[in-house]
Amino acid sequence: MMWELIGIYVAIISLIIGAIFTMVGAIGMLKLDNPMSRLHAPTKVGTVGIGALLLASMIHSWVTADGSFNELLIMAFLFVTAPISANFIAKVYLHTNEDKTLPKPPRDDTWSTLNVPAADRDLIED
Amino acid sequence: MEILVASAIGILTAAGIYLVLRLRTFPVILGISLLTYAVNVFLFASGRLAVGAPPILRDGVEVYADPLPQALVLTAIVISFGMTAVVVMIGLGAFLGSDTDRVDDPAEDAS
Amino acid sequence: MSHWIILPIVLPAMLAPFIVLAARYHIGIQRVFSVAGILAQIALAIGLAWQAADGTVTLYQLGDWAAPFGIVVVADRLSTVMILLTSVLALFVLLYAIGSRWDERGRHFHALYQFQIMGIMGAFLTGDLFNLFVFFEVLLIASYGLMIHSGGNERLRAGVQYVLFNLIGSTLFLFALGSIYAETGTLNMADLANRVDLIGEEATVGIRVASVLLIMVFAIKAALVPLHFWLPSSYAEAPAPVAALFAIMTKVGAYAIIRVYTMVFPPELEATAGLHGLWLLPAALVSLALGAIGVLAAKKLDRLVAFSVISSMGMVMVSIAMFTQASITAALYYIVHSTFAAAALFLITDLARAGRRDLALTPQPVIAGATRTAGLFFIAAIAMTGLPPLSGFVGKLLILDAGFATDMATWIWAVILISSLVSVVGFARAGSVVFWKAQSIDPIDVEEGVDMTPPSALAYTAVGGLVAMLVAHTVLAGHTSGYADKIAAQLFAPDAYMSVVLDTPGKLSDGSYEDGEEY
Amino acid sequence: MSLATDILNWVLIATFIVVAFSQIMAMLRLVKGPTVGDRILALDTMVVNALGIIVLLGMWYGIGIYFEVTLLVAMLGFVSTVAYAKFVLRGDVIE
Amino acid sequence: MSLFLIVALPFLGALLPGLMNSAGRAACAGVTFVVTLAAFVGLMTNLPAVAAGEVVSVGVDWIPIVGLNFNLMLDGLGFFFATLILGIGLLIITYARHYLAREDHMGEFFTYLLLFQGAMVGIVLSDNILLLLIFWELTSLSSFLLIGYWKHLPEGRQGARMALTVTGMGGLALIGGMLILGNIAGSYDLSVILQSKDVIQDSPLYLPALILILLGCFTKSAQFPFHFWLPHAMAAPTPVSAYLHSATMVKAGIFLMARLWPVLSGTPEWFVIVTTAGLITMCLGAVIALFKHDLKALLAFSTVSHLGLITMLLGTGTKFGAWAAVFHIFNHATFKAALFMSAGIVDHEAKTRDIRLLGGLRVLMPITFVIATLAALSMAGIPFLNGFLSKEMMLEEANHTTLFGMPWLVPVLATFGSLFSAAYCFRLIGHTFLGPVRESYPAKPHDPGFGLWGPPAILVVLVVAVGVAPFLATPMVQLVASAVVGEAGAFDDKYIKIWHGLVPALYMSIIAVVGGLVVLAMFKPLLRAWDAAPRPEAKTIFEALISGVVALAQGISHTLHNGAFSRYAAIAMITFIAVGYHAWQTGTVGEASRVIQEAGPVAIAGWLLLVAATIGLVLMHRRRLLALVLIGIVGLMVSVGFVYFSAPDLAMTQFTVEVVTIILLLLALNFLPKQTPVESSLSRRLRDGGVAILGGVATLILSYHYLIRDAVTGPISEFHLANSYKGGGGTNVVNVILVDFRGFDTFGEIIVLGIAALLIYALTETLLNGPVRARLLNRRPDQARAGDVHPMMMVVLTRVIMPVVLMVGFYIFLRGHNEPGGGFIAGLIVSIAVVMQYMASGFNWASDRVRFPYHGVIGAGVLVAGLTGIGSWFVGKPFLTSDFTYVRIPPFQEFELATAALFDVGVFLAVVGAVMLSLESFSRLARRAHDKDSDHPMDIDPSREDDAQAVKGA
Amino acid sequence: MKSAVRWLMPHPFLTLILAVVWTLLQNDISAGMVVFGLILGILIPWGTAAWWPDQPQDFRLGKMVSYATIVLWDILVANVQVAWIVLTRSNESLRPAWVVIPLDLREPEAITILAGTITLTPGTVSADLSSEGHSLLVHALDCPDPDAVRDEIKDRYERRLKEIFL
Ligand code: NA
Ligand code: NA
Repeated sequence: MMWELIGIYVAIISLIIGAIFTMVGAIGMLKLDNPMSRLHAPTKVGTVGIGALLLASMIHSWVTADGSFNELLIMAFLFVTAPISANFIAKVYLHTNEDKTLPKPPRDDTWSTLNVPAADRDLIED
Repeated sequence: MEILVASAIGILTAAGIYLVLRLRTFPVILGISLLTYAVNVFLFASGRLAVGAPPILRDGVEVYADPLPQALVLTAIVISFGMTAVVVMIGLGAFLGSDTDRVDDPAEDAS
Repeated sequence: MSHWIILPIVLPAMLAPFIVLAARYHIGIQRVFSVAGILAQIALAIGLAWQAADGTVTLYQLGDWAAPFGIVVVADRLSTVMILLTSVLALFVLLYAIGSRWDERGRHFHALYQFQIMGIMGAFLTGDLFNLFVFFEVLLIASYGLMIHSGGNERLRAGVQYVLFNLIGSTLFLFALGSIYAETGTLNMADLANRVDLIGEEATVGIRVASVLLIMVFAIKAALVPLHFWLPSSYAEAPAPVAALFAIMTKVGAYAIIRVYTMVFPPELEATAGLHGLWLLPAALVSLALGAIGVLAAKKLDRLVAFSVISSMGMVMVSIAMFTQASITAALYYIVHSTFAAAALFLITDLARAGRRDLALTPQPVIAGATRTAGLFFIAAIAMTGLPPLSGFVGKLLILDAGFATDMATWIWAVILISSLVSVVGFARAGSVVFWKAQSIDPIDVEEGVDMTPPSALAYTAVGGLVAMLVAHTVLAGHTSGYADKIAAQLFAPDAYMSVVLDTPGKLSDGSYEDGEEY
Repeated sequence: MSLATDILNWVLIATFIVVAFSQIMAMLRLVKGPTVGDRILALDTMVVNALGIIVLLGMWYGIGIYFEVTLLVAMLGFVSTVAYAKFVLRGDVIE
Repeated sequence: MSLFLIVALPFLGALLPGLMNSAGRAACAGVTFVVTLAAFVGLMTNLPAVAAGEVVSVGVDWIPIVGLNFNLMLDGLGFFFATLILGIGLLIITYARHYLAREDHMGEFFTYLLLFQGAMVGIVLSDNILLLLIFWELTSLSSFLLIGYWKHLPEGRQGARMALTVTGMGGLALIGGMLILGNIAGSYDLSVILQSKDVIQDSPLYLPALILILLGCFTKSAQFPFHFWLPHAMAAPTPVSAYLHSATMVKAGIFLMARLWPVLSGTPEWFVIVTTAGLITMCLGAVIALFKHDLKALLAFSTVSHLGLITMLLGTGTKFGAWAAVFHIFNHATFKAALFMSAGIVDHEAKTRDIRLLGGLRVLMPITFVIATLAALSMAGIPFLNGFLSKEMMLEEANHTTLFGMPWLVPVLATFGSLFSAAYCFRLIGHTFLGPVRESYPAKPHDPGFGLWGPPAILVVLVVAVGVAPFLATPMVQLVASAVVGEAGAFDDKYIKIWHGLVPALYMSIIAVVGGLVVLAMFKPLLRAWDAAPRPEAKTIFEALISGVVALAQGISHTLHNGAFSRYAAIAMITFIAVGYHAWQTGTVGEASRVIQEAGPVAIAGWLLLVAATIGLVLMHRRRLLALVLIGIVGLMVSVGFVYFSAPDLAMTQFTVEVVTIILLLLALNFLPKQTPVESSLSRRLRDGGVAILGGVATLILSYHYLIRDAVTGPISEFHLANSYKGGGGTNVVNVILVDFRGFDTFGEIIVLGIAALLIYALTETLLNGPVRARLLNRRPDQARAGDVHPMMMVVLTRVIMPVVLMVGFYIFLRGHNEPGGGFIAGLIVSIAVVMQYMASGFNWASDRVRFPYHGVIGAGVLVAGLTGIGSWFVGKPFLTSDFTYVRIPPFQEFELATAALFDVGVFLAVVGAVMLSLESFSRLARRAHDKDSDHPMDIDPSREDDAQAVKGA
Repeated sequence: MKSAVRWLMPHPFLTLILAVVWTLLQNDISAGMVVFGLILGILIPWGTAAWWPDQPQDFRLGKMVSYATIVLWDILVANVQVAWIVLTRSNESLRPAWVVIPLDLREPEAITILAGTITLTPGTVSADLSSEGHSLLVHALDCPDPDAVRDEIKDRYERRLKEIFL
């Protein structure tokens, strides 16, 4: 009984955390004015937000039913894929926007995304 | 709730019809996709709406959503997937051959 | 347990993947299997038709589930005749495809062909509306593949329209099925027929809308004006053997209307009274007329034939729309006739292509064998336009006779007779340009790149076979029309069919399964 | 216990509303853009939020069987994000 | 000989000349002659019976349900016509053998001729009017072939088409008329119909039937206003003209009027229509004939005129009229066939038929001159020739006929017609044969061999014989006329004689002959007046009419079928809505029977998102990538909706399908324009919007209607819920329905998928082997592509994730029977795992490592599913019957083994194969467009440098 | 023997992961399930080995665990920081910047983990690799001093990863 009660309250707290972070992600995405900056908010905050919801769900299932670890798997999945998604979106940004502030790589010629194949060079719009 | 679903069907249908009446293959295919959504939801709704009652049998549970329309919609989704793939491919083939993705056939009058 | 009924569906369904798996690179082996499969189909169809001839309705419960809970296929006079028609047509068309080497001009012709047959057979045999949808989709998607077989810009462009239009049709089918299930809670046709009787007169809109949505789905298949627009280009652009096989596809629509609107929504059903009278017959008459006008207006031979298909479907639909036993008899007779006639014409059109730049109705040089082709064209055109002595004329007589007693008799007669005349003029103009006027052209003027090889003997044999079917359908018209009458009689007394479908016990209904755990 | 359950229900409803609201905000970003990257990002976020909604539904109805759906959404959302991005980067998604 | 055989002989014989063309001209003609002779002799064997007044009849049922039976009968009328057809046929065959040129395809000609002959014999022997119709139309068809026999001549083709069009039209009218007639009489058998005069004439349908039947007769027999086709049919070879247009085809209409005379005639309608048409035709034909310069054209219009005469006689409705008509039919057949053949001889020898170029042939072609002159004088109505006899009778009948209340009208017109008839006959003789011999004939004419002049000579012998000794014809006329009027021996046979005394008819005859001479004397000024007079040229009118109709048809057809799919679709949508609305608005709306459920905030938010995405999609659909993103949202929201409404299986399917579809669309969009241009006008968009809103409102109302009401009785799914576990062994009812209750649907569904993949593959192959290939090779991307094709992070992640996803797929598959999932979803998941690998390391690199050909996977899937179904046959159960059991193998828990799972394996394989084959095909298009592929799974890999250095160091 | 094991289990670590995933999926730790998971864990890597051709990198599991713990902690802290930034700071006051991290790591797996770590932790996102893979481009949300960020990343994460991947 005691554990169940604790479980419920932990779930409630997790839900609240999850809700806050989900919200923060959304606000960040709307509010920030730089596309690269906007990328920060959802990929990280969102992940943790939903992670917290999953945690709440897991705890809740232990309290009310047989319980499951399934949510852990989903959480792991989100954590592993989030950086790749972010990486791809960043690449899209680099490819479609000319960012004057972009530094040069110290040892190599250019950044890999900007390394447009020779055949396509004349297609780059100025 | 019912009006939400019904209006969603209506709006999907309207949007689908509008896009189907466009002149290029791509929007027409998008329109067909929207119509497919609309009709899938319609067919699904023919089993009426039930919330929180998936038709997975559980001890002590008496009320379930109607499973039959779900099975029918599942079949319909799969079939329309195949159809979409096919029409995309044929449309692409037509575009590659003639360099235009118009749906209407301009040469008809001459034939 | 006799499994013969399911074989017309299962056999091609197994043969096609086998061809894909085992004979993908060997056209010769593909041909052997394909022809063997169709021959087996004919044998099966003859057996089934024989079995059904005395009025026996045979039921097959897929998965051993009783109707309406599982899917059933049902063999009665109508469905067995339709599969026999399909398989005979399929044989000649297949022989033509081989003889003309159309099958080599792209990949997977034979597999798609078998799948196409499977879809058509399924549509004729199934007793379940949703399963009918599935088979419609099977036959449609196979037809897409066959239609664009061997590619080409015009063909692909026509293919896009064909597919898109049919996608709209499939969507409508699902709307109709959703409406039917929502209103009645069932999908089995026989069960549906029972349940629509329960609908009181105070709440009929649901079933009325469902009924018209469904008939429009079938009307699209049957190329009823104004839902026929998919047909001219796709049939004209399809490879000839494919267009010839498609001759049966429009009949699937006609079949479905006959089946559903004699059993489920018969004319005397009160809930759906007055639904089709207003527009179905007029639409059919317009189809007939518009098809004939298209024949007269066509500037290419293949389009001309395509419009003649619309016209002939108009005839079929006029006859069906009267919904009397005599008119359904006439429709059935005409369905058989117009299937062979249209198929023959499409193939002959392809024969006429030999040595020509295109099929435009302009004089172009003719090559050896053109006289034979011209003769075949003349015969097929006679059949198609309903001139004596071939089956088209007999069918027309039957339809006119059936129309004599109706309110619309004047319209029916006038449109049928005038449309016939217009078609005759159209065919005469086309034939005299393509086959006669061409003889005034010097063969030396042949352009580069035009294939001068005369069609093969096998191709001619295939066409000859179809023409022979037309002749047989004429000479044996007493028997064929008499059997059509028996089919119609069975259709207008559907209780026997329904009781076979619904009263045959299946799994769980005979206590063969122990009670399991409760859920 | 019943108090805790009540609170849980209230918090659940509040979380539903918050996540739904986040979805709408993401949708706004999607429509606004302005860059392609923003739109893909918004779509990615919406998929993840949808996953959240499904998790919440599972809690609300006490049914564990939405797990498969959630798992699928997590996997496929990622794949579609990559597909859109690859399209913008290369034109060809599979090359 | 049996009547069947008489009719069948020409048809069966028709095969012979066509097949033995190479045997030579003589053989072709010979066999045709023998066949005809056999039929003729066969016919004659029936003479005794017919002469005795019997009606010979035979019959066999053909199509009983419509009353079309193969019943033949032979009475006097039929015998008379059959004799004409076969007898003159024999002469024509002989003549044609010598007439046709060496290069003409003789076999073909005689085949058509025999077909025609058979059809004519069929008409006159039919005892069933539907059967008669068949033969009737056959004469149109076979004459179409005969008239168009010289295919290289435009006049031949046009004439054939005109004849077919006009007689075809009449034939169709006749079908209508005959069907009405049969329906009134209750039978299509002539023997019954001929007994039903009162029923028929009292029927309200009498007039329509009469008009339709007369249309058939008038078109066939070239009665005004359908007379114009006949002269154009003269483009046919002369034997054809002589046969068709003197003795046979044009007489078919006359025959039918005579045949139905007992039941149709005698009413005012019949009298007015038939007599008027006959009179006008007679006069008009005669006048036109006079001014024709082409011998055959002159004869053609004279035929028109004489057919008018016969029609007029039948129209009077009196027995005497019928009698005169019969006699004139015979007489006309003899002299007209002789004249046509003579004209053919002239043409054959002088190489022209233009009267203006001829003259003086009396000296050069004395035999022909005699034959033609006798025949022409007979036609002119000169005594001692048979034409005189029947013309006298006609004039006599005219004197007793009052039309439109004017007793003088018919006699005056009859005399007028006879006058011009005499005139053109005299012109024919005078301008062709008399006068001085010319130097300027296109060829030097002389009399031909017996083969050509023999046949007309035989006919002229008849002309003279009957003319001199009329009693020779009396029994025949007696017999035939009795058959026409349906009463035996009702005639005063004394009337067929040369001298009747000074009756008005004689004066009229004299006026005609003298007037004819006068007219010929004034021919030159008359011709000038004729040429100056404006008159409608029938051919021009007909052609203008036809081309007008064709233009109208093209206008209609091409405007309607203009290739605009968008309009086709709009018409279809409007039709659906309109018909649906009609069904709704004529029905009754019942009470709502369900409780409406509350919508929570989540539902409303979901609805908002769905609607926003949908509307956004419509507004922004021109930006195609954005549209794809938005449709992704729509799909996502629909999936979430499925979860919300208790359909996890659906949600999973929808979601996975969505992803695969988007990847497919992205693959395609790679080649397509990235923007959709603005092309339709505002009004067009408003129209489309209107249609769309109507459709939307319709589906909204319809779905809401169903949602708030229950079905009429419990849905069949109650059974599925109750028996899913008991009978199907699974707790996921949706899955049990898919693999068991309705496994047959699923079987069809995987076949659809398999076909889709095969199609896509086949089309890719076709494209890559066709002209598109070069295009693809030279294709340039529409924007610069980013570097780093196969990013390291993605590759590394995929190495771990793909196996995990595969495992998840396996898991979903296994659980599908009891929890959400199943073969289909598992198949999609596995496909997506492989796609991830493709996206990470590229198509070539990844597919080189795939071990199974996808074709095989599809085929195997369908086969496994099918064989699972077939497996149940071996336990005596229907296709796809499932069975299941629970087994326990340590250390595993008890688990279920179900045949349905094996079926699901088939589903799984088919899905994987289909999805992968499709994606592969799409990718292959792009692959051709690319230059090179990497040997490495990722583009950037610093560790490779180490390896390279290590290699270098070693 | 070792080569036989290698052949059977080309990627033992992957096998382990799969077994764990299977257990998590099944929601049930019975002997049968673990055995079944192991069977799958062997079969699947074996079936997919063609797509992971490189010899797997040896690494120190213990150090990996401690690395993961640090990262998890950083994620928690970082998220609060980012949330704070998002909620309280105005766009004008933010100083986003690019940070270039020269890489000492060579192994793709190691670089990927580093990049992932950077994305999951405070206000940074790994955006791109340099064209030869010798540097990592990182975007920082609010970064007055890019060099400091670079040094911290190199010190806190890359150094540890170098110890994990020998
Ligand atoms: Na993500
Ligand atoms: Na399925």
